Amino acid sequence: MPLLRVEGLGIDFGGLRAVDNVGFQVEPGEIVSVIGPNGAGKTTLFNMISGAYQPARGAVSLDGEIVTGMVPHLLARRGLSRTFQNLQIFQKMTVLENVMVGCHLQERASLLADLFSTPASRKRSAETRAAALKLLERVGLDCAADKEASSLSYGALKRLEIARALALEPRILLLDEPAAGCNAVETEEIDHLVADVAKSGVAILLVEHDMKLVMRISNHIVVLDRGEKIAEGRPGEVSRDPKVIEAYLGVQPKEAGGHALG
Amino acid sequence: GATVSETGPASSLGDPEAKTLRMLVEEINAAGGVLGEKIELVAYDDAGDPNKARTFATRLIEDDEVVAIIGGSTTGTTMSIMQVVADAEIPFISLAGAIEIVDPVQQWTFKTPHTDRMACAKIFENMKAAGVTKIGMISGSDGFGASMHKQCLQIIGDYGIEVLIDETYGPNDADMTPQLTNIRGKEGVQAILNAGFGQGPAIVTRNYGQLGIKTPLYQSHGVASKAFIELAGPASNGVKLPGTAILVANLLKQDDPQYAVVSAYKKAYEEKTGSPASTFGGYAHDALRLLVDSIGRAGKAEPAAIRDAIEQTKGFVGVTGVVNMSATDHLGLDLTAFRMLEIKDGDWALAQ
Amino acid sequence: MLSVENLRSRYGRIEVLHGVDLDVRSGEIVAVVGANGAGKTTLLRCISGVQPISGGSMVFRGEPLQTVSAHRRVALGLSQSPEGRQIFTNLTVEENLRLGAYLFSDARVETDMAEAFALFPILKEKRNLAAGGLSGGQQQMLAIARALMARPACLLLDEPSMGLAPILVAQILDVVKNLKALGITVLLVEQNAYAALQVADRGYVMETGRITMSGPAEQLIADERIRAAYLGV
Amino acid sequence: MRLSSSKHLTLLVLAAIILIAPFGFPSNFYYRIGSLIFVNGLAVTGLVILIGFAGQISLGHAGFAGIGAYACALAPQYLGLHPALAMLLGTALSAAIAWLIGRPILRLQGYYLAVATLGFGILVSMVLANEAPITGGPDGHEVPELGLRKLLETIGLDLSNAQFWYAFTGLFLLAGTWLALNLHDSPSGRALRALHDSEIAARTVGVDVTRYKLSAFVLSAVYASLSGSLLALMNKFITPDAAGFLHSIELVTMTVLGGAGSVPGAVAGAALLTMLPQVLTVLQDYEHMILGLIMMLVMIFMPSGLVPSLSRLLRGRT
Amino acid sequence: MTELLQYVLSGLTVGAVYALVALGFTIIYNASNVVNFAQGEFVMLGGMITFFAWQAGLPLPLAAALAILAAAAVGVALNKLAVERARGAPVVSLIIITIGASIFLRGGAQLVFDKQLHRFPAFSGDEPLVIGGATILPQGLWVVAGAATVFALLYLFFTRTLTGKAILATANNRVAARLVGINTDYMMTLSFALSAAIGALAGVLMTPITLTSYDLGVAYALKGFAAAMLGGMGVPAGALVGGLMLGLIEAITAGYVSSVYKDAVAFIVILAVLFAMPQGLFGRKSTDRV
Ligand SMILES: Nc1ncnc2c1ncn2[C@@H]1O[C@H](COP(=O)(O)OP(=O)(O)OP(=O)(O)O)[C@@H](O)[C@H]1O
Ligand SMILES: Nc1ncnc2c1ncn2[C@@H]1O[C@H](COP(=O)(O)OP(=O)(O)OP(=O)(O)O)[C@@H](O)[C@H]1O
Ligand SMILES: [Mg+2]
Ligand SMILES: [Mg+2]
Repeated sequence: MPLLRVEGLGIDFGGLRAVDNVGFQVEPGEIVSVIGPNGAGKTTLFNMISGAYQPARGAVSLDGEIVTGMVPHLLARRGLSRTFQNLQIFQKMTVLENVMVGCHLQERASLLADLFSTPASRKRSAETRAAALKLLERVGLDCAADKEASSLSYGALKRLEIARALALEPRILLLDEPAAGCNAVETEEIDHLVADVAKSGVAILLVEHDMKLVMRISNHIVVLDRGEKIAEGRPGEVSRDPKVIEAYLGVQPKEAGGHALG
Repeated sequence: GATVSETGPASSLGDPEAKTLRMLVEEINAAGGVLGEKIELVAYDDAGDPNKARTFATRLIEDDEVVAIIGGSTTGTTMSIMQVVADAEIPFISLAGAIEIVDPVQQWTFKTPHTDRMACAKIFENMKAAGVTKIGMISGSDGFGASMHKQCLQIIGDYGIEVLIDETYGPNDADMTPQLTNIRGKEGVQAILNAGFGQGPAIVTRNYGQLGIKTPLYQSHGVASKAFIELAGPASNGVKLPGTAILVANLLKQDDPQYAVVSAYKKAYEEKTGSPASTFGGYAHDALRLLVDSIGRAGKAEPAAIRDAIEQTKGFVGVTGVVNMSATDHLGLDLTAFRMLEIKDGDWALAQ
Repeated sequence: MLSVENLRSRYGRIEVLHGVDLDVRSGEIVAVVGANGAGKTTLLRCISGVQPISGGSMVFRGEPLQTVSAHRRVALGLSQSPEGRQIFTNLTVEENLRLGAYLFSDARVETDMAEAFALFPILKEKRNLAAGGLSGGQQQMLAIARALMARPACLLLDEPSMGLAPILVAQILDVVKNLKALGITVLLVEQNAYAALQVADRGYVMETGRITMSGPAEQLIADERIRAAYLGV
Repeated sequence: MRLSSSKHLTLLVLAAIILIAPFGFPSNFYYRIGSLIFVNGLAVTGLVILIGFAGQISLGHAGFAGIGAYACALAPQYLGLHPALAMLLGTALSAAIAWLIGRPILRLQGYYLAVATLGFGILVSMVLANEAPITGGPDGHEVPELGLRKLLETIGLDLSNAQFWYAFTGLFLLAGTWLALNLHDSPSGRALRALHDSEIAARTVGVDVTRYKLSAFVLSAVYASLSGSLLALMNKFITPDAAGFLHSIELVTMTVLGGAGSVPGAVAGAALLTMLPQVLTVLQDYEHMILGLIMMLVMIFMPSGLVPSLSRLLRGRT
Repeated sequence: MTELLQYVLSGLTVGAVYALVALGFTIIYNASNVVNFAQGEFVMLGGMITFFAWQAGLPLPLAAALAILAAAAVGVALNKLAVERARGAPVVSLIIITIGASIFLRGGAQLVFDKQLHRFPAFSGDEPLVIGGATILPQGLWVVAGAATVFALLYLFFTRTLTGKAILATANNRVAARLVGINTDYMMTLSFALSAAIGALAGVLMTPITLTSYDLGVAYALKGFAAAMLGGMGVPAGALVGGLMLGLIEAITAGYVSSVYKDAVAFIVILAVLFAMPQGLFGRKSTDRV
């Protein structure tokens, strides 16, 4: 059974069909990329899957359970985690705390226990702290752990979001342009990180304009244009698809520069 | 010591009170003080907040070591000061209207303003004489209005008068025509009574004129200065209210017992501050004069002695009325202190 | 045209620019590359005046910039497309562009806007919609178009290619080249270092608040250290 | 570890101040000021949780203080409850009301939330003022003696009334501060602070935003209610002003002046705004102008509030 | 029927007063997202300065103009001396600054002027106009006309002028506004001047009806704030409709239900509206995406 199945999903804004009749599925440990021109509906698709938007049509199911339009925190309990294209950082908290909040589901307890700082509550806090530090190390931010998050550079914030999303110990991870704002070398680090995570059995849904990265790590690619799925398949097939080249990659992808050449 | 509401919602009470106290203290000291010593006034502004009033009362007693306290412009502030003076055994003369302040009598608390109940009685007497048996009432929802409203309703039955319609307005409302329209539309209302102070009564009176209501309008003693007539405009002609001598100082006969006191105070206050003297300032005047008088009679400035002297006050002539205290009466005023006034041609006149 | 000397800047007590020297000559395209957190964005913010400096000097077209407030630097001909796009999300796309030309109210505003729409047709389609509803890439286009509306003599671009589809990345770089043809100077900060250096005349490499290398673009592309650290080849 | 030691340090300093200050008190009046600071500080600590941690503004918390206060005034009279029980009843009532109205109200954001809570506060004070036959109306209502002081006397602890209330309210404040500090660095506290910065991100990491907001609202209502009860019992008299709009504003002002997100800031803000009017009485007519001026100056020079700004300054030095 | 008409006329008069105060909030809010709690003090200054200038012998129109100018100057001073200096402070801190300013101005007014109630003559006399048996004061019409005019001007300002847009841009993203060449300090100063002037105008128009005194600011700021939120903060149409609605609800409740709880009913309606429309009647939802 696929971990994530999306069927006939659609939503409108005003008169605009931002996403229409999109369907695909993701298996555990698989990396599926969603690509498409700007405004194709990739982020909107993510927002629907993760419960930020209520889809107008279609269904999302997670591990066989229908979760269409379910509120995000319940999806989180079912193992769905994401990052944001428009960064959503807890600005006034420290970098470490940002990641610790990501561990919320493991560490949460009753309010009373927290108010009275019971030993159990303290122990959990200590555990999440250790776990969060490890994650920061993994994205290379361990030295910034006690800084206020608002003092990080853009690229660092992107990595912080990934660390926070991983803290959830997700079964499926939605990454929206994780490599934006990173140079080629940094992108490669993210590349390894994502591949690593996938290897541990986490399903990954990735939106990214860096074709080099996408082609290298995706098992499967879904191409959107104007809200509709125009192609789907293995990286090799998709990159040769004339529709995809015309709508997205440009006539001569190799010369187009861009992230493709990183 | 004094704590009055110079600012805040009750500032139209507290401000003249504070000014009066300051002026009189100067006057008294210029005349040599009491018992050969100058009196010292420590005055705080509690902004009408009972919690602050209590703090200031504590401060007056503990820090400033006063021998007596005047103040509590509102019933709420007075009530919270009463607790403190009772514990500290300091005489306290309140400037607020409620009857609860002196009924039941509290050992250390006195007051100079007549109770609202007396104002009500005065009004109802007048109504009864005019053959009014059914009235419409409109009251401010602030402390003054609510307290007077309550006390009027307690005694209204004694006069065979009935309230057919009972409306209220907020202290800062800009328009009372809906309430007055309702009163106007109520069958059988023979007179309207407005319990309130501040801007409310002026607006009620204007709206009353605007709606062309013909039933007579009674205001309360909360409308206590000349300014009211100006603010309310021509509609105030014919309005009746129970007032103190101060409002009609120029109409008092030379042989009126209060003539001398009232005109002296009025003249001094108006010269000093440039604003017209009001009933509320009169309360403070009486409180301070009474206190000074009592200290003189007590022969020493000790709280207990002063208290006893205040309690024994007889025939003290104040701006508000003639005061006769006793162990069972810590107010000492009777209905003669009120005069029924009517506004005629933009000025006060004694009502028939 | 623009010269920056020994520029220092701090956030609170932490200094992040430790004396940066940089020159941009008239009509040039200059690229600045560097790792995350090197201070590229801070540098651009200092130049456009929204970030206070704690030392050093900046001269633009012969005029010292330090004492000129941010909004007046726009009048002098400096215009920035900032990191994170910073569009007016509650205003419409058209209003965003109009405000880009805030200092002008002549007929050219209309033609400039038409040019912007020609450059990014999607913006024309969405001209009456709130800019906050645009997709990430569309917002990036808007930020660039808005910066162009100010008729800059020197354009500061902070990661213009971020979030853009490959076709558009190519297009943006073309635009940059066209600007050069029009005589507009461009200071370009890009993570996509390879592409940036390809269009640039000269380049600077920034590391933790310092310029560590500079030179003609081709020379930098060829440099082994740079290839390893930033181009990933 | 570092954080928790700073937590204990804060508590220790606060306890030390409460303990040592009386040695400098020339009269009972200072004990009263002290206890007023503690009572206000307690309510403000609640608001630090709500406004500072969770970022939800309330302009109606005096309403809960009013409920707590009038519970102590009315429950003994009508239900024959002991004042201490009445205090608990008031707390429970406030919590219940906060829970009920919090659900719909907390869906609102920013100023819309502010106006909704403002409406709640005004409703409460209006009921208290207008239902005169029960509440005594604007003239207020008496509150019975708590009686704990007498009890302490029998075991040989003889305190003056003012001293007793100083100690009693001081204990409450310490307890309130301890809880709030605990909360700050606990999972729940992090969740609250997270939803303050980004609700959507908090949701996606699994924070049940609605529930946490509601918890913070109820918790702060409990703090406010206790503070109201203490004030009523201390003054033995209460008027609807305690629930009034101005009192709500005053509480929020204390919160922000002290430093919205800072627990010790709550005490600092309460102390500043409670003491200032007392200090400024020497200026007589200029009192209000100076008070306003000081508020503006604090915010201009310490935009994030007394405690955060000062501690940043101190850290900058060392 | 006359009764209803009377309630409506009364409600419109009071509502227009609220609307004028609410409109005053709009500009500063639109420039900075700050609700200026000193707005009521501008209203107070408008009435008080007019009264004292008039009493000193100035003709009423001149006195009113002076009051509006003086209030605008106070607004500018408030921005220059306080708000601008607290640059970068969080919005709550700015709000506390405005609360401090409100206390300061009230304290100042009680010193400079006095603590009495005041009133100056209505512009077109006090003879009530009779409409179908119900009456309205001519001054009521002045207030309604004032509210309508200010609304129209503000509407045009924010939709048609570049300066209006620049003010919106300043609140929306201060850094970006500076990057496109907007002098954000000037925009703030302008918005304080305009807001204060509108507030003072409200004071001038309403004083013949409501009277004025040094401490009336808080009460009107509160009602104006509630009205603005009901309509949607920052939207001129919202301020107008919110104010009128609030006035009408109060009048009709006082007329038909109970005058005791008319304010309560008003707030309950506000709550009900907000639950259905969390941004008020005309409020815009913020369009930020994730
Ligand atoms: N909240 C919204 N309101 C209005 N329009 C919206 C909203 N959200 C998305 N849209 C529109 O839906 C379309 C799809 O947007 P989306 O953000 O999903 O694109 P995307 O594929 O992520 O693009 P990009 O690569 O630029 O990030 C866009 O045209 C956008 O303007
Ligand atoms: N608001 C801030 N407060 C404190 N420090 C900051 C702030 N913004 C940035 N910094 C710090 O300044 C340094 C430079 O940041 P800057 O944003 O200029 O880097 P950058 O080169 O643009 O990086 P990126 O490629 O990630 O955008 C970083 O160490 C960052 O942590
Ligand atoms: Mg996107
Ligand atoms: Mg950057």
